Amino acid sequence: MDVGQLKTYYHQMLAIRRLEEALAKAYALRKFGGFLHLYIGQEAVAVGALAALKPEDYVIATYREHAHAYAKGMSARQIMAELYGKETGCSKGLGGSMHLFDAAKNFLGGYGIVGGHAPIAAGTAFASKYRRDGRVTLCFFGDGSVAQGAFHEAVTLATLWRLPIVFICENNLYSMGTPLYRSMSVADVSQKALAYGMARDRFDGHDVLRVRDRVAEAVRRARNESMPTLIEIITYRFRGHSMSDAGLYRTKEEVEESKKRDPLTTGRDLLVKAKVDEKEIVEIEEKVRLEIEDAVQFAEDSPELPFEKLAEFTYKE
Amino acid sequence: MDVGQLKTYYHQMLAIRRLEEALAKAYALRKFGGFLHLYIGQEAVAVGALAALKPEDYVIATYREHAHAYAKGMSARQIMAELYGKETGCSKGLGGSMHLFDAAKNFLGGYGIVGGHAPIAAGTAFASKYRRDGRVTLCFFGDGSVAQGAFHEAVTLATLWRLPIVFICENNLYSMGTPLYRSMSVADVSQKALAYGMARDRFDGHDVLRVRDRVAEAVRRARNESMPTLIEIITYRFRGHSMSDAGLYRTKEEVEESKKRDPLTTGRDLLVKAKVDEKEIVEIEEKVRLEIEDAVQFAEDSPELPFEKLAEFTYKE
Amino acid sequence: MRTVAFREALNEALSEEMEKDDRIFLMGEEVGHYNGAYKVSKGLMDKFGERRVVDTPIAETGFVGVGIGAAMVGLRPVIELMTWNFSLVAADQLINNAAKIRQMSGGQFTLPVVFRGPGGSAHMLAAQHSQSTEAIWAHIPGLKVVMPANPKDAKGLLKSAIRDDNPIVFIEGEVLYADQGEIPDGEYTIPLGVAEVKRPGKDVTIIGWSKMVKVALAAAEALAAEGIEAEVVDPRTIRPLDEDLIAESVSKTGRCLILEEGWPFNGVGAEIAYRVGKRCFDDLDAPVERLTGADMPMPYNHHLEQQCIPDAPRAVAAVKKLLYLE
Amino acid sequence: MRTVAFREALNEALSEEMEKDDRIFLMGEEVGHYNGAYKVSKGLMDKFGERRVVDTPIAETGFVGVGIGAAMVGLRPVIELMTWNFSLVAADQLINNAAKIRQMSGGQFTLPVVFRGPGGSAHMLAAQHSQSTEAIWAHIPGLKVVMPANPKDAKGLLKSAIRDDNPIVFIEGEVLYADQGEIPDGEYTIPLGVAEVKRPGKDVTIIGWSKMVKVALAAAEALAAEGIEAEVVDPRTIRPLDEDLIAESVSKTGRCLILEEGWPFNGVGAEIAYRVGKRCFDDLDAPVERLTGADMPMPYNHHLEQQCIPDAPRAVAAVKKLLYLE
Ligand SMILES: Cc1ncc(C[n+]2csc(CCOP(=O)(O)OP(=O)(O)O)c2C)c(N)n1
Ligand SMILES: Cc1ncc(C[n+]2csc(CCOP(=O)(O)OP(=O)(O)O)c2C)c(N)n1
Ligand SMILES: [Mg+2]
Ligand SMILES: [Mg+2]
Repeated sequence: MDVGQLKTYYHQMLAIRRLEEALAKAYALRKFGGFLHLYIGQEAVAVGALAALKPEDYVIATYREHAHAYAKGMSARQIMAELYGKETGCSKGLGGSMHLFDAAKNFLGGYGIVGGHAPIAAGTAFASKYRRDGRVTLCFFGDGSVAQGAFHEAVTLATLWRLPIVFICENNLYSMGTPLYRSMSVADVSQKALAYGMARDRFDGHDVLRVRDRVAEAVRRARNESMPTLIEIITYRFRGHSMSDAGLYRTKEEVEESKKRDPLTTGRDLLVKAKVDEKEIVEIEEKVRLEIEDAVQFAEDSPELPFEKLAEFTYKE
Repeated sequence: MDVGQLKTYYHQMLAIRRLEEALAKAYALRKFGGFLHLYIGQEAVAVGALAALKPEDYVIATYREHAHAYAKGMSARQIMAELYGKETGCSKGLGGSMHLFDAAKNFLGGYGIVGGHAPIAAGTAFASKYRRDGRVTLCFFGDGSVAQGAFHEAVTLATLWRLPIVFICENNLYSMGTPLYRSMSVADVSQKALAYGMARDRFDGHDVLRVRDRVAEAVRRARNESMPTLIEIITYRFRGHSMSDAGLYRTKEEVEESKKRDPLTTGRDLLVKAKVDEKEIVEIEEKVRLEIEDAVQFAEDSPELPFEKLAEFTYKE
Repeated sequence: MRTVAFREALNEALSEEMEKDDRIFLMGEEVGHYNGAYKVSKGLMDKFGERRVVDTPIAETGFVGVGIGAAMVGLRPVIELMTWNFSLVAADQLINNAAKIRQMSGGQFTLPVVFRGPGGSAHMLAAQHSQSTEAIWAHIPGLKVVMPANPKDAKGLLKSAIRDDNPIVFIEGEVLYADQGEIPDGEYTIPLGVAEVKRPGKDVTIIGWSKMVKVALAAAEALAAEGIEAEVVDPRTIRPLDEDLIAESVSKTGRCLILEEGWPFNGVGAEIAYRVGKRCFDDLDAPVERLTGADMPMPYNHHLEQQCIPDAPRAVAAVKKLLYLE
Repeated sequence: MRTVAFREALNEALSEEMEKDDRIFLMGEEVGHYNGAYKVSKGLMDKFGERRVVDTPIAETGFVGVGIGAAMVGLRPVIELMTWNFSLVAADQLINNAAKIRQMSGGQFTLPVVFRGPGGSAHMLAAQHSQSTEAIWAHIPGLKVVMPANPKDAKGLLKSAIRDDNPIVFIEGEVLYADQGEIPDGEYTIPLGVAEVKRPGKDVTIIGWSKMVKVALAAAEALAAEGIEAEVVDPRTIRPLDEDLIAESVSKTGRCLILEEGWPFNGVGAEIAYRVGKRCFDDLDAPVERLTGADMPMPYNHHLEQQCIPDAPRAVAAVKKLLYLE
């Protein structure tokens, strides 16, 4: 058990939490508008899964992708500035909350059309196989996305061509206000894999280590055998679907109950169990506080892209 | 064993065979153009499956739908005239080979976009459940169509809402020039049902009685329990994908081998086994000959829709 | 007369028509238990139950097709697209099935189905969530395209759309939902294909639909202050297009500005400009002008976004250019 | 100069570019073992193998998306759509992903990908298999739309498209594949966005692309016999559009007829007519005329079908109307 790693995971999960809390605050203060889909409660999934990757591996996600972007190595500054719509943001303020991208970190983006990014993921995995570059593609999506034809077609190609990819369904039990039983005829999302003869896994995602280790198996299968896997990770979002969602479709009890399994608590307990003394843990928490404060300041102080420069982003000359 | 039924099935299968042979001849004589996808070799599937239905049940199919149209009660005249592009055709000569429709017979059409009709089938089944009219929808499609997102979405809704529908995949081993193993990661199409927890069946389709009885089970399930079923029927097309397909992707041996299990031979043998004497069988064959001859003459003699009348078909006033 | 919000007017239209005809049902994502992502269907599930207000999974190709199939066999579906941005995954169903089945079947099947939902940009929703799709749907023969600009039109046009026997694309300006407006107390409908002069004038014709009507009226207001009388014409229905009323207005004013939120290339404004140019060739004192959305994906940044959407100041400037006042 | 068929010219372009650059691969239904539904990829699998010539299942959304993803990480995919009619099931991938990713990512990702295949009507293929989709794709900023009319343009434009760093919609007239034409012997390319005068003239400008160029030339031939000299302009690239050359021609002739196989409402011709009307306002002696496909789904019947597609006789009549000779 590598204590350094445990610290990293805790740092990442906490930074993601604080980053999103800062985003929610900035949103309330009208620093920016649009949709804001918080990941709060699901942190162990993105952090654990990406801990199983190499830097050159590809990650692609949905509009709920702040965590995946950060866990892939993007800075809080880049992310914060992007949501502020600033030129210093990862996407120069053109993409916003739902469209974080970082070519250097191999983060291939957040996408707003449910299921629409799955075929792209099959494409990056295809490219890896084509080039024999040994990279793996991780594609994240929600439980509601599985109903989309694009998901089916992406999996059809990935399994037929044995692409080095891992499809990770973050099952947070709801798609917007719709509980899983109203969007799917089966309760087990991983069962979808049976239609394609694809390897599958399914587990609870509040423990970052379990997520890392189980995803690592699929990543190995992808990297060494070039075989895809469908993983369903059960999780929960503490907040509404987006800032505009009152969340009336869930009882207060249900939400409170879920908070008892907060991935941050679990992550902190891991440090305690590993005999990391309180002082060190508090240091991490202080570092995170400063990191996010700095990110907010950076975003506040950054300039916006002038309109004159906008046109050149539509086509490459 | 009802001999009358056996005669009907043989009559239908033979009429479909002769009808399509006449179509092929007319096509060669340039009586009409476009795509012509022959069903020759698969007749027992359409005839057997539709024998399990009531007249008020709905049937919807692909561009390879001449047989289903005839088996649903449409006349050889209507079909022949439609392919000739005549106003007396079922679709007034506006639809052609790929778009046969007959509202009176509840034949909801042939469609040209692979998989595109599956959601429509879910819609008619939805309507039956909505109205509690006790009707069942049969949706036919090919092995290649299963890769389409539209198929996945239609099945997702049909299973979630428990619609009275039977999805029938006519697995003729090829989608155009592509053998199943190059379009799907699994060899068993019915396995797709596992993803949705849907009832499934899978069998060889050259025996019209087996097709009827096995499909009847699914139809009962749909009508009585309002539960959908996915049925894979293994079959084979003796001709190319369409008239323009040389069929070089199949060996002569493979095609010849398949002809040993010609549904017509099987159908005729059933009559012999049922002690129907040769004379009677020949009578049926003579009736069919005249029926198709008459249909050709009818198509030849029929008028075309005048251009002036065309506009009114785009919108309903 | 009563004052109601745009979304309430739509809700009334749905509720009134559903009460009258059991063949009508509403289907879409979050339309029922959630009462609608934009609350247009608020209270309808309580009123009509799960049979007639149907929540769906995120499967637009699937449930748009369900609407088509149900309409073929005699029901009158109203299919809600959470937003028209998501209609693109169902484009094949709308173009190859909804628009063509009547003709392909030789007129045997008619499709009385309404596809409705919010369209256009809102506020910092970025490229994938800020699209105007009317130019695409209006290109397709077999579809009708309706785009109301105020509560009165919204209710009257939606009722007509639901009663129409053709597949209809009904696009509601996402930023109009909260707009208040007066509507008649009793039962009323507004026919499809009939434009309306939203403000009379004699110097120039400004054509706009959906939220662009507000931009046109604001521009007309500003121009009036400078003694320029702009006539604002709202087609209300993009297809069929009320070409006569448009031509009549332009023949009178001799000048025409078309406002369009969507992209310029092959936009609805291009079609209107072509028809005006042909019908009013001898009456035009200046070439038809168009002010459209910027020819690029919508940027997220607020200031950039606003500069990509036609507004009153730029409409005023365009009019002055038309009048050679600049 | 050599004489080759349109499909052979395309095949040469693919083969030559693939030889030069391993990042290029061809993917689509039946492109490999079957040698292409229309034989454009004939022999390419033998030559380049299964790695670079990839047969796909019938999953357009899937493999169009694969082309997008592969392009994002540095490959240069050529994705064949068996026909553009089937592109509609992948419309979301083309519009929301291919066209927008570069801008949404702040320019970090460029997409050098070509989507190609046959378009337009052929012969009695009916409503779902006879569509011209260029008006839809050209509406989308972020996409380029190329439509060659002869073997020489086909090869030169496809090579340029493959070398271009943007997502490209390359539409090949289905009925042009067998057309023979001369092409240069050596290596050559034709730049995107540059129109060509296919026949010089002074009395009227006839604009057409893809197979409509043949109709325009036939009409021009017939008109010449009556002493009317028509100039035929082929944009070759719909987007970006070579507006200058078009305006130059119309300013000279004062009259303009636009031929378009597709539907009229919001067609490419509407956009061109609007621009011509604006650029050449003072030079136009008559309103811009358009001759388009009938505004309805394509009927199956041969005679009805032919009357729905612009032809030389009707183009001639339209020109005479423009010249007030009728
Ligand atoms: C094709 C499409 N349809 C509808 C939407 C609207 N929408 C955005 S997120 C969402 C719910 C998605 O739920 P899920 O896939 O479970 O992901 P989660 O939000 O729970 O992370 C919906 C319906 C969309 N973005 N794209
Ligand atoms: C969406 C779409 N893509 C491609 C095509 C072209 N196409 C027509 S039939 C066909 C093969 C279909 O094979 P299958 O589903 O097995 O049916 P079969 O022809 O064998 O009866 C293809 C690729 C199409 N019509 N629609
Ligand atoms: Mg979810
Ligand atoms: Mg097949």
